[in-house]
Amino acid sequence: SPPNRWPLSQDEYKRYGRQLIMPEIGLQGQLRLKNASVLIIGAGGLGCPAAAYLVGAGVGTLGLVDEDVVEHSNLHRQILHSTARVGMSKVDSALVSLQSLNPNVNLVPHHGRLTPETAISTVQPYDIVLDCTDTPASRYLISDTCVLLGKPLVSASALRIDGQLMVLNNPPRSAGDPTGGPCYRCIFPKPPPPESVVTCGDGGILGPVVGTMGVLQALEAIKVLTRASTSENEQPVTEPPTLLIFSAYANPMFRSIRLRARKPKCAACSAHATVTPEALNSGSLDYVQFCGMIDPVNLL
Amino acid sequence: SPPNRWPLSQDEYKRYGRQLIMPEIGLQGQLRLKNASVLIIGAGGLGCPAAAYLVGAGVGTLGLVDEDVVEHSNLHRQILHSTARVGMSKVDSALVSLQSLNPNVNLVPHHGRLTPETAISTVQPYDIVLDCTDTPASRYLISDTCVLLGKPLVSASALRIDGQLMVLNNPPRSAGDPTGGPCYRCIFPKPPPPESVVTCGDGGILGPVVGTMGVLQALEAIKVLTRASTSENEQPVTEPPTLLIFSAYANPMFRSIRLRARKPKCAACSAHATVTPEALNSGSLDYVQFCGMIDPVNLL
Amino acid sequence: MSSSPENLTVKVEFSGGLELLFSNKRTHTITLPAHTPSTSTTPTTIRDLVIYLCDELMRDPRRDLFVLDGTVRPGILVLINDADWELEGEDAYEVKNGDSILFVSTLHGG
Amino acid sequence: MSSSPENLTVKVEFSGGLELLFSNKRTHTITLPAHTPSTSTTPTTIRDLVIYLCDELMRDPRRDLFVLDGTVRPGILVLINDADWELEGEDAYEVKNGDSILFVSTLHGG
Ligand SMILES: [Zn+2]
Ligand SMILES: [Zn+2]
Repeated sequence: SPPNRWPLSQDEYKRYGRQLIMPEIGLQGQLRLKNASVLIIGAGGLGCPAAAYLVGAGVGTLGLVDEDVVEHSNLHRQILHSTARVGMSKVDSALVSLQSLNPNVNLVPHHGRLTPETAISTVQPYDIVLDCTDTPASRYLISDTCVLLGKPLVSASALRIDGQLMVLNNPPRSAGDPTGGPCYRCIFPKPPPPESVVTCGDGGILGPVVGTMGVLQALEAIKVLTRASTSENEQPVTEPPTLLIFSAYANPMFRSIRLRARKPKCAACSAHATVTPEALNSGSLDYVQFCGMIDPVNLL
Repeated sequence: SPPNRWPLSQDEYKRYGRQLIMPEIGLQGQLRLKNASVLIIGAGGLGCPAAAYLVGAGVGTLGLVDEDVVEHSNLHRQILHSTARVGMSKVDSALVSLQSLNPNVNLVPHHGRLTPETAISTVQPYDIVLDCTDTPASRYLISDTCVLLGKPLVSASALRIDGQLMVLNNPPRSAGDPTGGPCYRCIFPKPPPPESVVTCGDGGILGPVVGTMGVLQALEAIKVLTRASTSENEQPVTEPPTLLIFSAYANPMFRSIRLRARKPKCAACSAHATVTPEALNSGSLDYVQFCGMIDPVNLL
Repeated sequence: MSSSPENLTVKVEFSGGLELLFSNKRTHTITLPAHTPSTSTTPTTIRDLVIYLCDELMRDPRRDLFVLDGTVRPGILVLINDADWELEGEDAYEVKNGDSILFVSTLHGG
Repeated sequence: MSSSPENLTVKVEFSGGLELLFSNKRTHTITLPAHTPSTSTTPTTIRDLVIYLCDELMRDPRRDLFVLDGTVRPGILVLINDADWELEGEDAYEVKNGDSILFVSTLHGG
């Protein structure tokens, strides 16, 4: 579309003024946010603060995926929900809060859980994905889908007093291109033994721990969406792949770890990839069995 | 009061179950939170997320101080407010959201700004203070008040893409006791020249940057309030004083810096302190003049 | 190599819940032989360190929450001096005196 | 002290907005004389480094946003190898080759 003389409305200049005036965002960055669509998978302890700050920042479209309903035990950390909305679907409850924070954002509810059969069609319309889920099976499914569709993925997790954050498939080059960023399978080729997997229900979770990781997911998404190309034809510069680990009672609380590049034999993002759109769509990839879970996959 | 067989209600066990089951909190920690009162000064970009996670965690009483009304330019980062509440006082607007998140918390509004004349009576009833303000004058006033009253202080700040966090006066021993934690004046004995002070209005602020610092303030407050004494008579173990610095585009994003102990000549917390309750109450300490500000002090 | 020291002292850290297997202590200072077996001239690798940790440091009987098939189980990242061990040769990396080795269990909660 | 190196190489970092005074670059590698004046045997201190930074590195004319009365202005914390400079002797600290010096401006926004 041709550049407008006033590409934002007066309300938008007022609302986003404090981030617009920073060189890291600027008018171009704000327009990139406005033209961007973000999919948040999981409307729980990570997804609530991530959604709040992305909607506040003015992304054009925000999609939200979750199958659960709000419970009392969510409310100490899932700050978009409320006591009166216990029993409502988490997606609908979150959308009430998000809509009242910023009515300019196009909010898209996705009720139900992401499955291999629905993953590609659900993720396809979005520019970037935030993994705010809580099982190994969903993490592999989301990463595979992002690799197949060429979407960057901001992945975070938290348990008890610890949190972790990675930006994966960044830049999101095609499978086999070693200059693309690593995917979840590059970092964790094999799933953990099921008996080693602890849920927030079993292990507990401190609210501000998962909250910090969720806010940082919003930050990383804003950084990816607003980064400037130095010229029209050039690729934007991306950070080297890093794992941020957070531990609330450690000193220092935060550490940054340099991660590997793409794995030459990765099942998802290498030239030898066995994860294909056909396999995913047909349901022949059974993530629950791959991860050896006995319980059904629950997105939190 | 004598220990109850069931010291929490069934609703509270459900609501706080995920944090109760962690050894770092436990039932004792949850009861400490329930018996605690927290004062948050500033209901802006830091105060909003800090209040949300402290109310979620179940502190007994939360007081909120602010003199401003909600503006459009606040909404990209001040996530307790809403578009419909533009024009309402920030304290009242925040209380609407906090009340709906957790009706068990006793919420106390303090309209208006903290002044030397009101500081002691306002802060007195609380166990811990969060400085979520945005001027040097308010930071010195709050720190002095916390030293005089023996309250630990969780101080954070943010501008553009940077954030900072310190836990001050921790442990909050009497002035002259070198085993107490340093105060704001120990770290910054002299205020910065006024022309070096940049506000969020002038410099801009990225929402998730100030959001991260606010959530971390809630975490530090929870850590201070729930820490266990190893025995009845022993002092709880406190962390050495640390400054956390955050920069959204740096690698690593977070760094922890060891800080000095109390300054032997500190004007507030040393044996030679000149900051007294009488001086504060009488208004003879002019923080605005001390900091050389021309504009009136605004809490954000 | 008579000039090499007999022992190595390394910092070993556990994160993401692994500390629960090691007396709930996050940071340990470990002194172990510079060669494995100690009478040989074969440098001690991360693989040897992991077995040493299982035998000497772990109090929890659930060894398979840390080691599987002779190496660190899937879902644990090993960081050598703050870098992913894949950048350093994985479990064949020869441990140096003063190294800092961090074991991080991946988390899944949200 | 003829055996001491002629020059020191140190990492200098700026944070909290100070980088705006130094070409908006956060991290600089600086090589400066080991003695000040360079013909003397007096070790170079942080005080000397600060003057060197003003003279050689700062492009912004607003020198008083960094230095006041011959030392770093109020509201700037100086960290020497990640520790508050007060723990190290403040501006009399003698700079060592390889040191990492961080200048952080205190922030007030919220
Ligand atoms: Zn891969
Ligand atoms: Zn002091």
